[in-house]
Amino acid sequence: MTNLTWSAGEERFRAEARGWLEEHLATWRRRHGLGTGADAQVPSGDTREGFALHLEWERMLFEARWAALSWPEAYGGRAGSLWEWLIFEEEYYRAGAPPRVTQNGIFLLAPSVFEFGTPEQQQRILPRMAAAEDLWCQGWSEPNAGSDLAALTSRATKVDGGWLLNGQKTWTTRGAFCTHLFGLFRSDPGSERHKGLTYLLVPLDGDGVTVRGFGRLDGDEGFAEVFFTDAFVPDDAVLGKVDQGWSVAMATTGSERGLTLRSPGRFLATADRLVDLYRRCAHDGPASAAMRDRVIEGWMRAEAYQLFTLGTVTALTEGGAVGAESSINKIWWSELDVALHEAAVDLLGSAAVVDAAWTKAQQFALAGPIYAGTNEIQRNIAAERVLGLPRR
Amino acid sequence: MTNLTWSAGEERFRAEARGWLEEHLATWRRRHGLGTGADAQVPSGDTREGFALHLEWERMLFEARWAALSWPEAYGGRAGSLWEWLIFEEEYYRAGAPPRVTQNGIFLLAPSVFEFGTPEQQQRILPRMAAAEDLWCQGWSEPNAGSDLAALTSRATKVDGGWLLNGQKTWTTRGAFCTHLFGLFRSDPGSERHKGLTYLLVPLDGDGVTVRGFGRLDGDEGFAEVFFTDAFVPDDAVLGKVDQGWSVAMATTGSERGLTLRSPGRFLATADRLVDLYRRCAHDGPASAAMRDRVIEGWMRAEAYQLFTLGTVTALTEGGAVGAESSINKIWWSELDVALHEAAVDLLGSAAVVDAAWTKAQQFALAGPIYAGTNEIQRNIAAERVLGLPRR
Amino acid sequence: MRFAFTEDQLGFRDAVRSMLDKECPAEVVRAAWPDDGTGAGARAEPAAVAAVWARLADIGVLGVAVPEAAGGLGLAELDWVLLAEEAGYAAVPHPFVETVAVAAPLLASAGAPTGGGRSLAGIVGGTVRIAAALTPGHDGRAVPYAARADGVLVHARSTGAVHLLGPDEAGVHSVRTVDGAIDAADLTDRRCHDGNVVTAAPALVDQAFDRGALGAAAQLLGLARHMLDLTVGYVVERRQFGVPVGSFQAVKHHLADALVHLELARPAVHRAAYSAAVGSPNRARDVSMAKAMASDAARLVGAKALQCHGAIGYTVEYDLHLYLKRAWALAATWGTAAWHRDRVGRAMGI
Amino acid sequence: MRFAFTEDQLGFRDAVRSMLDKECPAEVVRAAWPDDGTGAGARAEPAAVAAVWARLADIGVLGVAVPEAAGGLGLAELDWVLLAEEAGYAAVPHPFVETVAVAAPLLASAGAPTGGGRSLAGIVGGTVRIAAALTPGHDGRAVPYAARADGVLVHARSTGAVHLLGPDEAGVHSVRTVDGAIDAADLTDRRCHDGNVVTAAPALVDQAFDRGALGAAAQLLGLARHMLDLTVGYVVERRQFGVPVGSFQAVKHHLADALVHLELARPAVHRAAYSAAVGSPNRARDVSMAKAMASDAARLVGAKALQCHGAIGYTVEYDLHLYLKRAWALAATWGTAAWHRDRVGRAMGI
Repeated sequence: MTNLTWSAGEERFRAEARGWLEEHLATWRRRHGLGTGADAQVPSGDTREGFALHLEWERMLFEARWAALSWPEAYGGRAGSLWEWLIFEEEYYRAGAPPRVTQNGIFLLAPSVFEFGTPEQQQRILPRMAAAEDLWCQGWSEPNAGSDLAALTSRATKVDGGWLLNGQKTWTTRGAFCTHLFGLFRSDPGSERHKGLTYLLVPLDGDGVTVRGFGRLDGDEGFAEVFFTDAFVPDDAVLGKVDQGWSVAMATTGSERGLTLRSPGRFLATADRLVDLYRRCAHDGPASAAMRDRVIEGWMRAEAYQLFTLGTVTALTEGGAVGAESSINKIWWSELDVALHEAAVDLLGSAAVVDAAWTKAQQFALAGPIYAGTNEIQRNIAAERVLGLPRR
Repeated sequence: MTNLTWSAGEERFRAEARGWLEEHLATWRRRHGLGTGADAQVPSGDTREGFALHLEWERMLFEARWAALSWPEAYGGRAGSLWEWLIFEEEYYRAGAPPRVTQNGIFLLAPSVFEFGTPEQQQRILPRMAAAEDLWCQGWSEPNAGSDLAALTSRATKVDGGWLLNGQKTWTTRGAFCTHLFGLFRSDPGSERHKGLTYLLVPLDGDGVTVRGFGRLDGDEGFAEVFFTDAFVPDDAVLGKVDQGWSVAMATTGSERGLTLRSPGRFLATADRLVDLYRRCAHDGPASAAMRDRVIEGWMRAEAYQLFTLGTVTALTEGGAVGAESSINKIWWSELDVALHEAAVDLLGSAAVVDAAWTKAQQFALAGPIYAGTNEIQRNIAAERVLGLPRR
Repeated sequence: MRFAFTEDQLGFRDAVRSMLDKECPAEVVRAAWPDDGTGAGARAEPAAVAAVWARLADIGVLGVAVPEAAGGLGLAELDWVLLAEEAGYAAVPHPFVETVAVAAPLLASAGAPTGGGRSLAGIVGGTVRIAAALTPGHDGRAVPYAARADGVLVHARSTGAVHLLGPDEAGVHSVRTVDGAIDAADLTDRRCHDGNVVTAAPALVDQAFDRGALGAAAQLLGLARHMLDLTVGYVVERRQFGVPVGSFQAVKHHLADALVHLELARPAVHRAAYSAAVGSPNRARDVSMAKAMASDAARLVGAKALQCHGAIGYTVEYDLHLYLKRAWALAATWGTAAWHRDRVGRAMGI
Repeated sequence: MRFAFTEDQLGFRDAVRSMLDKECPAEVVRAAWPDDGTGAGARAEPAAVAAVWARLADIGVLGVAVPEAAGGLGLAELDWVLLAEEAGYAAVPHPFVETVAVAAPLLASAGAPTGGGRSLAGIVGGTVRIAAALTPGHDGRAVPYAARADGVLVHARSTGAVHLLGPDEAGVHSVRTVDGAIDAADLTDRRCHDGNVVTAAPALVDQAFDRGALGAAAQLLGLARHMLDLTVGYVVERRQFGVPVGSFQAVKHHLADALVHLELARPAVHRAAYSAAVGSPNRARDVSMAKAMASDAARLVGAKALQCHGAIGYTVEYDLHLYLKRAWALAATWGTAAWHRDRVGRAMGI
C-alpha cells in the first residue's frame, strides 16, 4: 500500500535530529558570534576562514553520529535507513545548517569505497572521513577533460611498491583546503579513452603535489588546480583494480547525480524560504501577482522532487537500483535550484545587487547545470539510455 | 536621422488602404452572409469550400491593385515601396482580412521570377499570378526530403523540347486547390545533394500529374501530395539555369524566412486582439494577474518584431540585403505566434475546447516552428552563419 | 513510508492496459470523430467505439468506485488513478473519469435519486454514461461528452448544489470542438430543481470536483506518455541527412525535456490520489498541484512531440493529433494550470 | 520613416568603442574591484580606473547631454544611447549613465544649484561623478557608485522632489555587492531640504528616471553583446570529444537563442531613445518596454554564456563574470523587468 506517513520510530528520529540541530547550531553559532536564526551570518565553508569553522561543525556532527548516519556504526555512522537519511537532510536544511564541506568524501567517494575497497581500505579511510580528519576532494576534471572526462591525460607510472603521478587536475572543489584527493589517472600509457585508467586515492601533503586555489564566480576560493610531479603513492592507493578505474568512477558519478548529491530537503527548505521572502517583499499589484505564480510554481517543483525521491527510495528499499534515470534527477534539481533563486532575486529587486545570502546562493545555484556532468550531457544520457534514441 | 513617423503621402496611402479594406471586406462578407466585424465567420481558404470564396476576395484585391502592390504596374501592382507594403499589411490584418491564399506565389515564387525569370516568363507568369488566375503552390518537400531538402529524388529527364517529370512531392500547402506548382527536380541523374537540380514551373492539370489533398492538424484539407508519372513540361518551364536550381530555390526560401512571409502587421493585430481578449476574460485575482504579465510580454514581442522589421526595411531601402539574419526573423515570429495564441487559449480556459477562431489560429500557429525550415534548422543557420560557429 | 502501488493495483492497471491496447487503438479514437473530421456534435456511435465502453464494463472497471453493495468494487482514488492514466493513454473517447471517478462515488455517497436509467447499476453495467461540469464558475458551455451522455452533473452557482440533469433537462446543444472525439455540448437551459439535486453538502461537492481534476491529471499523464512513445518511435525510424533524426542533439534534448517533465508530474498525481484516498486535509492543494503539473507537462510533451515529428505530425492522417487534442481539452477543463496554481497558493496562505 | 542612426552617431559610437577597447579592457574592470575580490566598498581608485573617466572627458563624451552653452555637446537620447551601449560593453566601472545621461541634462533643465564641485562644468570636465537612486519606491539601499560619487540624486518619497545630496548629506555606508566594481552604498541618512532640491516638477522627475532606465537598457545590450562575443570565441576554440564544443547542436541552439533575444531587444531600446528624444507621449511605455526586454535578454544571454563556458566561466580568473555581474546589477536596478512590464500594461490601459 502507498503510505505517505512516517512511522513512530521515524518521527522520533526526526524529533531527535531537530532537537539536536537546534541546540548545537545555536551553540556553534554563539561560540563564534555568528548571530542566530535567519540572521545568522556564517562564512562560507569554501573560503579559507570559513573552512576551519565548518570543520568544527562537521566534528560536532560526527561526535553525535550524524555525519554519515547511514554508515555502519563501526565506521562512525548509526546504520540509518535511507528514509532516516532523507529525514535528517530535511531537518538539516530546514534548520539552516551549513552546506557540508565533507560532502564529496562522504557522498561521492564513500559509496565507491564501500563497493570496491578492500576491508583494509575501508577501515583506513572511512572512519577518518566521517570524523572530518581526512578531507577529500574529487580530481576528475583536467584542463582539457571536462565534459569529455575520458580525454584525461594525468599519468600514473608503475614503480616498485606504488605509482608515480604526473599531470594536472582542475576545478577541484575545496581542493585548497582538503587533505586528500580521489581521481582517475592513466595507468596504461598505450591506452585511449575509457580504458587503462586507474582510480587512485592521493594525499595532498606529499612530495610532488602542489595545490593552487582560485576563485569561483560567487567569490569563494572554492576551486583548486592540483599539479603532480613524480608524486608517489603506494599500491594500496588503488581503489578497485588497476586499469579498471572508469567503472569505479562511473559508480561514483552515478551517486553524485543520483540520490545522494542533492537531497530534496535542501530544495524544500529553499522553497519555504522563498515563500517567506514573497510574503515579506510582495506589495499589492500586478507585478507581484505575477511573481506569486512563479513562487507557487517553484514550491510545487521542490515538492515534486521530494515525491519523486520518495518513489526512488521506495524502489531502492525494495531491491531496485538507480540507473540512467539519475540524469532526470540531476536536470530537475539543478534547474529547480536556478528557478527558485532567480525568483528570489526578482523579488529582491534592487536589493539583489547586495552580496548577501540569497544572491550568494543564487550564484551557487547557477553552477548546478554545469557541475556533476553538464545538463547537456545529462540530456544526452536521458535521451539515449532512458528513451533509447540512437547515439549516432 | 531616425524618424519613426510616416510621411503625409504614406498616411494618405494608409487611409486609402483602410477605407478600401473596410468597405470591400464588408461587401464581400455581406454578399456571402459571413457576418461582420469580430463576429465574421469566414471559412478557411485552405478548405475546398472556402477556397472559391477566397479567390473572389483575392480578385477584388487585384482589381484595386492591392494584390501585389509592390510590383510594377505592368504586372498588376502599383510599384509601391516596402514601406507601403508594410502599411498595407498592418491595415490588412488590423481589418481582420483573411490570410492570402495566393501567398506562396506572390511572396515566395515571384521574387525568384523577378530575379531569375526571362522577360517572357515574367510576362507570362506574373500578371496571371497577381490576378489569382494561376494559383501557385510550392513543391519542395518529398516524403524523404523534409528538413533535408537536398535529399530530394523527384526526377526531370531531358526529352525533346522539354522534360519528363517523375516522383512525388508532399506537404504541398493548398496543393489540392492550386493550378501550378514550383519546385526542384533532379535533372542530372548522376548528381548528389545540392547539385544537378533544376527549378521547374509545373501546371497541375497536365497528363501524368495526380494531386491528393489531405488534412492538416487544424482540420483543413490544407496539404497535398503530388505524384508525377512522365509528366511533360516544356523547356520554358525552367526558372534560371538547368542544374542550377538550388541557388534559385535558396533565393526563394530566403524570401520566405525573411521579410515577406510574415509581416509584423499580422502579429500586431493578433497581439491587439489578445489584449482585447484579456480585457474581456480577465477577472480580478492572482491567476489573471499572472496572465496579464504574459499578455503584456506578448504585446511587447510583437512590437519588437515590428521595430526589428523597420530596421530591416531601412537597411534594404538604403541598399542593404537580408542574409542569414532572416533566420532570426523566422525563429522570432514563429515563437511569438505560438506564445500569443497559447496565452489566448489559457485566457479562454474551458472555452478553449471549442473549435473557434482563436483555437483554430492556435493550431495554425503551432505549424510556424515547423514550416519554412524548422526552427532547429534556423538555429543551426543563425549559429553557423551569423555567429560563425563551426559546421562540424 | 511507501510510495508505490500494490501488486493488485499494478495488475489491474496491466489488465486495463492490454485490453485498451487491443480494443482502443488509434483507429477507434478516430472512429469517434464525426465523419467530416471537424468535431461537429452527436451522431450514431460507431460499434467499435461503443465496444470500448462495454469491455470496460466487462472487466469491472466501470464499477471500480461503486460500493460493493451496489455491485461495484468499492475502491478508492489510489485504485483508479492508474486506470485513468491508461484511459488517457488510449484516449478513450468516453466520459470515463466523469462517470467512473466522479459520478459513481458521488451518487453512492449522496444517496441521491439515481433512477431513470441513471442508476449505479447502470454505471457498473455500462449502460449509463455521465458528463460533468463541476469546475467552479463553469458556465455550462462546451461540456465534454454532454452531447451523448445519459446525464450531466452540473454545479448550480446560486445554491452551490450539484444536480444530475437528463439530456432533456440540460438544453443540450452540440458544439464543434478541437478534439472531435469528445462530443461536447453547450447546456443552454439547465433546469436544476429539488427533483434532480444530488447533494448540496459542500464537502461532497468539493470532493467530486477534486476527483474530476485528479482523474483529468491522471489522463494527462497517460496522454503525455503516449505522445512521447509515438515520438520516440518516429525519430528512431525517420532519417534525414543520412541519419535517424533522433540522433540529432536538438531532438534528444527536446525529448529529454519532455521525459523529465512527465516523470516529475507523475508522483504529484499519485500523491494527490493518496491524499484523496486517505482524506488528507491537504487534498485540495495536492489535487491542484497534480492538475497544474500534469497539464503543463502534457502540453510541453505535446509541443515537443509535434516539433520532433515535423510536418507529418501536423496531418490528421497521422495519429499524434488525436492524443494532442485530447491533452489540450483536458488541460483546459477541470481548471487550467494557472487556476490550480492559484488554489495551491491559497492553500499555502499566500 | 527611417529607423537607423546617422553617420555622425555611428562615428561617435565607433570612436568611443575603440577608445574603451583600449582603455577599459577586462583588466581595468577587474582593477575596480576591491582587493579581496568580494566587492566590499570604497577605497582609493586605481589609476587605470580613473583614466577611463578622464579619457571619456577628453573625447567629449561626458558632456554629450550638457547644453552647448555650458560647454557640452547639447545632444539628446538618440545621440548617447549608442555610447551607453558601448559603456555597457566595456562594463565601464563608473556611474556613466547616472552622470552623463541623467544628472547632466536634469541639472541643466532644472537650473538647480550645482555648485560645490557638482557643477555641469565639473561633469563635462570629468571631475564630478554622480550616482542616482530615482526608481520609484527606492529605499536608498545599495545605490551603485554612491560610495565614491561626488553627489547622489535621490527621490524624496514624501514630496516627489529630486535632491542632489553630497556624500556628507546622504549618510553613505559602503555595502558589499555581487558586482564588486560598482562601489554601492546604503544612504542611511538622507538629508533632503530646500537647499539641495533639484526639481519638484513631475515632468522633469519622470524624465530623469526614464533616461536612467533607458541608459541601463542600453548598457544591458552592450553587456549582452560582450558576453555573446566572449562565448562565441570560447566555444570555437575549446575542444571536447575531438571537436570544438561550438560544433555541438546544443551549444549552437543556446547561442542562437541568445542572439535572437539580443537582436530583438536592440530595436526596442533604440525606439525608446527616439521616443525620449522627440518627447513622444509614449515615452514611458517605450522606455519600460526597452528596459524589460533588455533586462531579460541580458539575463538570458548571460545564462547561456555561462552554461556554454562550463566550469571556466564559473571562475573569477576568467573575465565572463565581470560582465555577467554587471548585467545582473543593471537588470535589478532602474526597475526590474516585471516592474516595467507592469508599467507598459498601465500605459496600454490594462
